[in-house]
Amino acid sequence: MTVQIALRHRFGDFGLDLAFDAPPGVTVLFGPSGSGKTTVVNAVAGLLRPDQGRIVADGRVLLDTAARRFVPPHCRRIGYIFQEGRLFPHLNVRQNLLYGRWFAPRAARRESVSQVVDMLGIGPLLSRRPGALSGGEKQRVAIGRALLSGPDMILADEPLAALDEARKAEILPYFERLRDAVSVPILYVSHAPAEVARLATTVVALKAGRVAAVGSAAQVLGDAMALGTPVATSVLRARVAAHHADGLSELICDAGRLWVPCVVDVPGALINLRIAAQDVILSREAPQGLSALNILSGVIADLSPYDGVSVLVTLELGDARLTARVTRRSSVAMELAPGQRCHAIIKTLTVAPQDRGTKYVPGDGS
Amino acid sequence: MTVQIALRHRFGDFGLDLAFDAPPGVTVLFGPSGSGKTTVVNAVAGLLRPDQGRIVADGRVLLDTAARRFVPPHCRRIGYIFQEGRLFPHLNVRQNLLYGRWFAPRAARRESVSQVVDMLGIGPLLSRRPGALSGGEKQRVAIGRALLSGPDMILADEPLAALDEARKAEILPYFERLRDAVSVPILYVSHAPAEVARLATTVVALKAGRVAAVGSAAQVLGDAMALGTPVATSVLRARVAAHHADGLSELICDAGRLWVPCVVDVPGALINLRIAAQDVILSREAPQGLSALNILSGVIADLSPYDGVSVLVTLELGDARLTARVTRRSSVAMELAPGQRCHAIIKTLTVAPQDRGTKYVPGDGS
Amino acid sequence: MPSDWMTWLGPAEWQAVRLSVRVSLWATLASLPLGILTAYALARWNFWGKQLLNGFVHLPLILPPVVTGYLLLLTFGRRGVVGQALDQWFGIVLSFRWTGAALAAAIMAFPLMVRAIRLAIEAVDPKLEAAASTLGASRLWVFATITLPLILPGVIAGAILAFAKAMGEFGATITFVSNIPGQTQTVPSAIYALLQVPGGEGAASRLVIVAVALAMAALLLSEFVARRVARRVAGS
Amino acid sequence: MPSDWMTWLGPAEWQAVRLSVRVSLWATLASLPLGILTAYALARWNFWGKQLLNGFVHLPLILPPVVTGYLLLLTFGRRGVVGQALDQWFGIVLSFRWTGAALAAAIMAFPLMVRAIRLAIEAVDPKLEAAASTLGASRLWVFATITLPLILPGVIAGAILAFAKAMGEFGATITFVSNIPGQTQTVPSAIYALLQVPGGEGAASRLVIVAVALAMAALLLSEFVARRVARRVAGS
Amino acid sequence: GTGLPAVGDEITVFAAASLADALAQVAATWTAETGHAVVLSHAGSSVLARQIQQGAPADIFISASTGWMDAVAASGDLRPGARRDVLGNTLVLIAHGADEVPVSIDENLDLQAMLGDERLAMAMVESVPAGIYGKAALSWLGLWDSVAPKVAQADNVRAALAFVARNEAPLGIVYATDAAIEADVTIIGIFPAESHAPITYPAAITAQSTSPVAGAFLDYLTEPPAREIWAGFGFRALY
Ligand SMILES: Nc1ncnc2c1ncn2[C@@H]1O[C@H](COP(=O)(O)OP(=O)(O)OP(=O)(O)O)[C@@H](O)[C@H]1O
Ligand SMILES: Nc1ncnc2c1ncn2[C@@H]1O[C@H](COP(=O)(O)OP(=O)(O)OP(=O)(O)O)[C@@H](O)[C@H]1O
Ligand code: MOO
Ligand SMILES: [Mg+2]
Ligand SMILES: [Mg+2]
Repeated sequence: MTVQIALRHRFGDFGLDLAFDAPPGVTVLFGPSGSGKTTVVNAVAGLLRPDQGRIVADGRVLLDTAARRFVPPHCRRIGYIFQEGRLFPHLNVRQNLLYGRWFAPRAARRESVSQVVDMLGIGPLLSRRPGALSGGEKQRVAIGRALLSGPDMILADEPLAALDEARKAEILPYFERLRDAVSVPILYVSHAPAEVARLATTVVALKAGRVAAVGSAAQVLGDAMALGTPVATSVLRARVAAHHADGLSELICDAGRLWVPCVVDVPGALINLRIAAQDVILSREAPQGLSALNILSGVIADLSPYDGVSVLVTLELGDARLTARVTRRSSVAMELAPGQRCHAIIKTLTVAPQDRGTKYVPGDGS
Repeated sequence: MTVQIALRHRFGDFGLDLAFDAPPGVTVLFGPSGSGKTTVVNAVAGLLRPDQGRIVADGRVLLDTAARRFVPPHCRRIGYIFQEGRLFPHLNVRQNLLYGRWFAPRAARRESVSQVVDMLGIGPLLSRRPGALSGGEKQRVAIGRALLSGPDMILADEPLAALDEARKAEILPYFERLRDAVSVPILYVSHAPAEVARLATTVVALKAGRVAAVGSAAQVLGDAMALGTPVATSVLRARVAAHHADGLSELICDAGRLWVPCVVDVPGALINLRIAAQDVILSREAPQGLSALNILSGVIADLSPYDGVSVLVTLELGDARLTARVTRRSSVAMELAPGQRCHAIIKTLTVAPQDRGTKYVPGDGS
Repeated sequence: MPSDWMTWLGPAEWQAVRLSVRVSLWATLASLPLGILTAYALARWNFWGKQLLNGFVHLPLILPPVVTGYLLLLTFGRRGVVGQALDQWFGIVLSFRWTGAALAAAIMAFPLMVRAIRLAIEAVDPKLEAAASTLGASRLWVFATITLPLILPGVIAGAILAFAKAMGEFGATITFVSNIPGQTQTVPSAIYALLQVPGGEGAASRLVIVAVALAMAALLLSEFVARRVARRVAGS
Repeated sequence: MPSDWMTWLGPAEWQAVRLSVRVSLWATLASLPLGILTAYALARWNFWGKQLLNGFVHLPLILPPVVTGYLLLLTFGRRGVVGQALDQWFGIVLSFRWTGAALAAAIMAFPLMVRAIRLAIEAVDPKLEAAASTLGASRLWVFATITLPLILPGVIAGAILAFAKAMGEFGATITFVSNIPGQTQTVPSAIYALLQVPGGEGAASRLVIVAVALAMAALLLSEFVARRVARRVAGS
Repeated sequence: GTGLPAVGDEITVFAAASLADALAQVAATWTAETGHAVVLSHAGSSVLARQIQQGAPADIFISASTGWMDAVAASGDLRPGARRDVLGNTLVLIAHGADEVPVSIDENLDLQAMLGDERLAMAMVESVPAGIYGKAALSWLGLWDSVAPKVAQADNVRAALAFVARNEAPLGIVYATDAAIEADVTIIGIFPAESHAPITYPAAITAQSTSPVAGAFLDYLTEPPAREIWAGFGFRALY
């Protein structure tokens, strides 16, 4: 299911003017605070009627200001996880969780309540009221409420921001499963590059109400400047070759063989691997006897200053590109230059666990 | 200024029962969702009257249930950044920012409004009302409001959770400055290990309402199990030796010389370096020709399984300890064992920029 | 003791007390749905003539009760436009019946009820209602499951205000349905009658005490219920 | 036209209109601070006798107005306990003066005012008040800078309700301060007097129209102000 | 004042509401003759009586019932010797309609049958003077027990009259003065004077009055110009 979104809206000084397609899978809205992410999500949910706009989900016109068409929110069958929780204060946690279920057709009730409750760790809270919950607990209940409403599309506005790492690590695979197994399209707002790389089928980078970049996680996250964030990252696309007994999975990418901690996908699946530029070590000679299992060899395609201290070195590994960030001092000492062959050392565990993206639906637009 | 905190409080099933001292500097409350962090902060602010407790700040008894003493919140001179913003809806951003100033003695108005506004990037929002702000904008205004009230102590409950990386990177140094230059004691709730390592003078890890661990960032973050988070980290204490022209700073620690992107501290200062276990590569032989500048040599003190895939290897480097996380496969291939000498390779840029802790006040309790 | 207590008021006065309670209860309960609807419309909808409706609702508050009673007589009396229609089509007669007393009380209490409920509705965060709509609840369901429970303390406050007002209503009632013992003689009419004769203060004050006790009991009950509801919402 | 319009009511009736407006305005404004205080105490404090106070505030609503007026006469009349004291110590005479009419109107309107304001106070999130206190604001400052602005729509609603009620108040006023033209003859009393005489309905209905027009104007004004305040809070 | 030039003294008269328009005319002629202004305050007799007992600034009280005047006298709030009965009234049976057939009011009157299922409008029979007189008259005629369940009691005579005028009730018992003015009712019978206590309106000067002209006004109420006005409104002048 593809969602086509075109919006134009004005809030005082702030103007939103954008159009993009969200292909099946997870479309991450990425961008600095105040760039319009929540505004877009609200328009898709039907909570904001933009000045002008057209939103079509899988051929169904949800909004068309030109044709004066507007499908009210309760007919859109969405599960919206709000940036600020919005739990119903008069209902206890269980009633909050089940609220959307009353209205969902029986066929749409695919998630089991107990499974979602377990995943979110909110079992002991079921009979409490939202007023008696901690910030993170509220957010988890809000996630559960949206997931249990049996939605055709999920809108998640920074759902994990209030949660600790351990909890994030438990919930992220769930979104992956929704994306892959259940194939519910997801519009996901996030500031965290790790989440983006892991989940995103498509990334839409917003800046001041406009689309600054759109593409696969590989394309957008690699272009640090488009994001206005100081994180340079590469995304390699790899195919799962085999799972080994010691807990490692063997992946094949254009540049060669990679070992990562066990991924959940079946052999043959295509997955995304996010590798932060600062996690790559370069070596002129083939290194020996290191604990790092992943050593890829390639040719330096580009060398560009990144900040005062470091340079970005882009290696061509077959069709793929991998960016490394090294100090200027090393770059000089190693006499790095375009055209040179070079070895990239990537710690096996550096791509684990948050950054192993798992399979995404073939046929995406990127 | 040291704050002594001892609390006992019951909320239905949840019981808080803890005592710790927050020495001068930043005391980070760290722990999973629902572990009692906000409850502690509310008690210090005077918004919660615990069943039993005693809170003494710099000799001033703020609370003593045994002696029936309770200083009301408005006399405590605190700046509280709430987990959920709590902006005043009827006041515009400027009025919200200046609210605490009305009540602050003239001498306490040390922060300049324009400086805080600039740092938070909220200049264009000054005449708006909170209802017309995005989630991150609200949070930034909330931070500004607390800072501008000229407090004697800051309570910050996940102040940066809603912000993007770029914005976090701008605001964190400000908290450091408050800690170091202005020396306002700060009680800081955070889930993010990077923030913790960078800011913390002392870390108090909470678990189910009790103190699971307390100590310096080095001690607490190194002990992954105490935190119940899957992040194993070492913190090395190092002294700034020199700043070099290529933007690198030279640090001396027990284990040898380290190069990191320029730190702000003057030569001679002691700083914390947080190094994630998964960012350390081990090598039996001394590695050659790598882009990584930091190679420390030590003896394996301990080797323990971490999860199905990896083991934690603890190296003794003089008096310091550094933990590396390597795959079981590598550990077997390299025949790692306690007592063996080993080289640790740390990328220069891995400890930058978020994880370079800067100087902390001498004489802290750790 | 019980017989003492029973004979403290005469049978005619007990009858008035019973009737007052019945009239006030009916006046309150029967007008509550319309009160909620009106309050909701005034709080949340924009429509032509909204201020007209608002003004109309407030009329009984502004007019001297006698005038309201007289207008009721003109409209709902047996020869009145509405009164005739009600009689012919539904066989409902209001004039000189306790039902008419209830109508008068309901109309006099209506502005108080609507104001209270409206204030409560305006205090509900529309973001919660929006959240419910994204979860699939239609407008009506949102109202029934989110708005209504959240305004419950306001509704209770409004209802009790209306009940208290109905218990004290006199001018419009007596002008519309007169004072027929057992039919339309409510406590205030009885008190009024007693106060008209020299030396009637003693009997009147006994009735006053009973009326006050009843209304206070209702008030305390409503406070109690409203507080429980509010505590539930705040999260114990 | 203007003279037409002026002579549509006689001078005695104009006098009643002026007096009613003055009485209602004073009744509303003078009781507002006490109304806010009472509402705040009932909404936020816990003290012994709270339910007693609550009941007492509601009394004028429950009692037939004649009874309230009679009690006022007994208390604040020239021979009443309080009335005598006020006269001796402060030279304030309420009985049979417009000030007495204002007192009667204020007391009759008080429960409506308090209920409306109280509901508004209960809707203010105590977390905002707590936030203000951490910023150094004492209880009083929190009230003045946070609570009061947030309840302003409720205060306006309460005040206008009180004003409307004061404009329509009759029973207690005529019983307490009688019906003296130029002194205590408010519009409702004048209407009553007119309705007592055969053929007085014409003049009475003209007065009704003026009273309604005035109260409606106040109502519209208050709606407008309350909406502007509410919009400010929601964020334009 | 009421807009008239305040050349002389001003007196305040508390008077039963049913006297309102007649008394207004009497006061106006007196003012024209003497230059003294009159302030009239109309309410129910009971209300006025209590107010005078509480020190109301009235110079003269005109009550619709002797009972309330007695009560005020008993509490010492009247100037001794300054009381007289000024007016009398007649009690009549009225029916809705412009020209209904008169009936003779005696013990054979089948009031119950005339009412059928409908109501007889009266003022409150235990408390409001017109109602008290009416009940006494019906009792004297032996009709009370049969019609009692059908009586709709209004809080004053005017409201009872309105019920009949609106045809809410087909019949009613009111004063002749009220019935005379209402076009939609017909007087179909007059109750015999002996069937009830005499209907009198006593007037008196209050104890606290200091007005030098109160006595003059009290006298004026029974003088020819006033008597003419009273008669015009249907009252019986008593002196
Ligand atoms: N008013 C209350 N009534 C009952 N339980 C409460 C109340 N407030 C908090 N709790 C419970 O107390 C525990 C601690 O809450 P607290 O808000 O301190 O957690 P926290 O550490 O701040 O979590 P988070 O990171 O999710 O904000 C939670 O389990 C919460 O459910
Ligand atoms: N009701 C409103 N009136 C005026 N301006 C508004 C309104 N709502 C949002 N804005 C402005 O629109 C811009 C986009 O807001 P939006 O909430 O979409 O940002 P966002 O990308 O979600 O930011 P964040 O990450 O901080 O939540 C912001 O500058 C905000 O100030
Ligand atoms: O004027 Mo009266 O006191 O209603 O009979
Ligand atoms: Mg947002
Ligand atoms: Mg918290």
